[in-house]
Amino acid sequence: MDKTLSSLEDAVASISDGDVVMIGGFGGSGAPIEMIHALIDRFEATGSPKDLTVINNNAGNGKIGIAAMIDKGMVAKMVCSFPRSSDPRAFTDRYLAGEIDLELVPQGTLAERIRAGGSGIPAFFTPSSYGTELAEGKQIQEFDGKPYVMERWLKADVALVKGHLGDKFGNLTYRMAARNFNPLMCMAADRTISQVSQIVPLGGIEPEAVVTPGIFVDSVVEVPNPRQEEEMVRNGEAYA
Amino acid sequence: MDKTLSSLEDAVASISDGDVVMIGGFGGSGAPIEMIHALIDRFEATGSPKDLTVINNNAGNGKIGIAAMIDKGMVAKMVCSFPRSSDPRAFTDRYLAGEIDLELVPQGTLAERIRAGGSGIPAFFTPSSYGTELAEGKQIQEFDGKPYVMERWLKADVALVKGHLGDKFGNLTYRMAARNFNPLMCMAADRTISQVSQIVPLGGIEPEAVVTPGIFVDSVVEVPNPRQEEEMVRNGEAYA
Amino acid sequence: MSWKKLSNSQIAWRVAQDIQDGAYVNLGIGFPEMVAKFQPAGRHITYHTENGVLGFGRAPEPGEEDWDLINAGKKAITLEPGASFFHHTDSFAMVRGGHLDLAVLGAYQVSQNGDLANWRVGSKGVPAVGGAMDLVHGAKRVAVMTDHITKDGKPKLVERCTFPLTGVKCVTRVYTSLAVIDVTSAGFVLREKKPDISMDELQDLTGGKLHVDGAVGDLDVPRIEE
Amino acid sequence: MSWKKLSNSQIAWRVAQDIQDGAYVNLGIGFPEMVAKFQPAGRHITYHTENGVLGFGRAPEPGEEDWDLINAGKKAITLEPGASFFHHTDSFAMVRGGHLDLAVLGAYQVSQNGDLANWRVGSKGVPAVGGAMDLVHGAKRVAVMTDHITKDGKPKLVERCTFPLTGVKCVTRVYTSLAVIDVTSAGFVLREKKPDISMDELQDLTGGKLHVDGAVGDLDVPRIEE
Repeated sequence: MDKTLSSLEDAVASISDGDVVMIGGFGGSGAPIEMIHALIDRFEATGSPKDLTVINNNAGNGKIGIAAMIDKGMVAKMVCSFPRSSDPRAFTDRYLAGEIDLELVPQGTLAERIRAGGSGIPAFFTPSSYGTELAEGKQIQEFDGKPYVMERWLKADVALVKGHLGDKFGNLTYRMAARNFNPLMCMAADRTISQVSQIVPLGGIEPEAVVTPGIFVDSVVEVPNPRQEEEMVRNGEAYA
Repeated sequence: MDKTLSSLEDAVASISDGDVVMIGGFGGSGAPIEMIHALIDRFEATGSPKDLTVINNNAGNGKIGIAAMIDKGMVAKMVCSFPRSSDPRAFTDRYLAGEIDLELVPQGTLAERIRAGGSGIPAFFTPSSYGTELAEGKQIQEFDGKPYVMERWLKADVALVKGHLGDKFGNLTYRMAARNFNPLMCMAADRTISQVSQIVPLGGIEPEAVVTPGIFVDSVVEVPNPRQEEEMVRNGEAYA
Repeated sequence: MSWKKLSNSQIAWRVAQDIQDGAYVNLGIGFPEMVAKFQPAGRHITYHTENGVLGFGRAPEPGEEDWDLINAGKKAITLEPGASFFHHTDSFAMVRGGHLDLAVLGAYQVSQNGDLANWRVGSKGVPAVGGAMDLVHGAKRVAVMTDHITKDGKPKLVERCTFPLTGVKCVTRVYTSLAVIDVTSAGFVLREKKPDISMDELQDLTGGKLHVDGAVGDLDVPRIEE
Repeated sequence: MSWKKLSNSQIAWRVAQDIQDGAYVNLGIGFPEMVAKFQPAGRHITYHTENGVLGFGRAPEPGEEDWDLINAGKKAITLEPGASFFHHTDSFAMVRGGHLDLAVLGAYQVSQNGDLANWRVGSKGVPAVGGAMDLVHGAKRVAVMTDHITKDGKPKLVERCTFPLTGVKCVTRVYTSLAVIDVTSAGFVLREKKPDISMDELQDLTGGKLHVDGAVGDLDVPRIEE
């Protein structure tokens, strides 16, 4: 069993028009920026994939990553908690023009819905958003005298995540706060593709130090010295 | 902030009659056997705590640990998935005599209910047990054409867990498969008390290697070279 | 009665042949655990145990046990390279969330609509369910391995289970001591049978109608030293 | 009008005085983050940020940032000894599960029954909620820090919120530029007010009835260089 791929091109080859794609990261931390750009390359070359639903905490920043996907017209809908950033122009322009859909989900609910999708839990109750406009139309139930909102699981066709170390079985670790949504998204997609800074031999990650067990990961591609989205945005870089 | 305690006696001092007590471990792996025996010592000396509801995957083995608690008459009710073991006499005798209650919960549902208790999720839906006697009386709901059973969170007054390394903030790691229910129970109790094989200085556990962050732990007591329940049962030991 | 049943080892051998390279598999406690012994050479199979280990291997030598390293049957195990540990909810997320390719379970009864009864035979004694009610949900294939009939000759494949259920419409394939049978929306569909038993004889030992849909293969299994 | 409002730093100072040694605290993005600067000496407080860090410290020096180590406001942070990382559901389990002692949030409006509006002011533009709707649930105390009135002099403490709600009956205490007010089942209860403002003046600037239950302390805050 060897889940390693030799190129970013291979990593993103199987994503189709209309797919639901989870993309890890919180802002730039843990964002698989090189895979996103490989996906943009494919779109530029072939016109696919398009009409994507992208699930991410945010909705892109500056002119790179998810923002560049939006600028290119690849994204039909964003599911996120905070579609704002230091430079939110890409999403804001399309949203205000009615050219992109938004499903706004409270951050903790977003995380829990993704975990539920990966865990075979079709629905759960949370206090979050009760009494607000984000609970409109949702099932409400009282437990122990307190009202809760029912939320459904969230699944995806593909998850693109960024790990730190990976092995050929797909075991992953993450670097510091770059963990965020990545381990959850690994669980909730039909296919999970991870870029990692280093592929290590089996046993190179201690069994107790594995954060995402390989069962949740389908493919691993090595991207040594990955870029930091935040630095790229601060440099004013664009992925044209 | 220093959550370390100097004795097992202190560790179990605050458990009261009638408390709901989660006890970590799966069989003997990860069972905080020294804390359990300290609790028995206290009961022998003072007559308390009694009428306990104990939540554990199993219901004791041989004449030590939870089995010894049952033999002493400290336990009014067990919540578990598998009240059998190589020597299940302690629970079996009391159960068949109608002297102890049993709430039988499928193992995955037990884990998820405990996690829900720790996560502010009062209820969730699972496919497990649908159509069986263990779903009787429970709310059923269909999602995407498939029926699911609603399960409630599970909380406790106290959790007794066994870690491997701990620090004075309560950060914990676990040794191999001794992890099992321990990290979940840490989340779901009003007070979590952990025995660990070694208390290390702050930073002695890498921030990325922390399995249970200290926010979930109230007290830590060092028990160097803890016993393995399985070996004690095989030796025929009794905690009289 | 000219036919001879497969031994448990032989049933386990047959199950093992169907497990593909790269599969993630949970083998139920007891009889199903034997499947691992017959893993065909050249296939890498990752075994999951619900107490929180992925990628475990053979039992350690006697005296070499580490009792922090056990499987769901509380037997000592060893690790293969690339193994991982995780807590119980992550473990059951693997089960319920559809991440396992296969779960193999024992059975008291399997009904023709895929219901499984394998956790208790009546209302007496101490009930114990463990992970069985979770394992029947989520794995891409839920296989049962069982003797075709009970010790007193009654069918274990039935129209409707009479023992308490473990799960409803969950079993996808049954490997018995006489046959390999898929459970489909049409009921039991015979895929393979021992060459020494006739269709009529097999039907007589089966509580539900055995459908045939395409060729019925020979259930040929090598002799295995017990 | 003889009274003078506290500066944001001064409100943050006042909030910090109420945080006990050993507390686990989440400070909302923006203005609430200032509270950490005024942590009284001798108290150990552990700060949580919802993107998955417990035990972070001050911002790094410019040029020393590691952008894998950020807070929920996407600012670079540093770690204190004993810190830990975890994923988003574990992080929100800490929030929703009642493990935080205190969450401190900003507000557009707080109603006398504890409703909070702090995520958007109308239906225009791009809505963004982040973790606000989670943070208002679960923490043992949910405190709001805010100017007492809007820039054009309208009350921010109101009978009923007119802006979209973040949460219902969730705020337990409000620290304003003029007063410290508990939100109880009886409504707003005044605990402290600036000595230079009269009860009548304060009530005029408050949208709901200010109840008094016991002594009203002086809201005395040292001068702070901005």
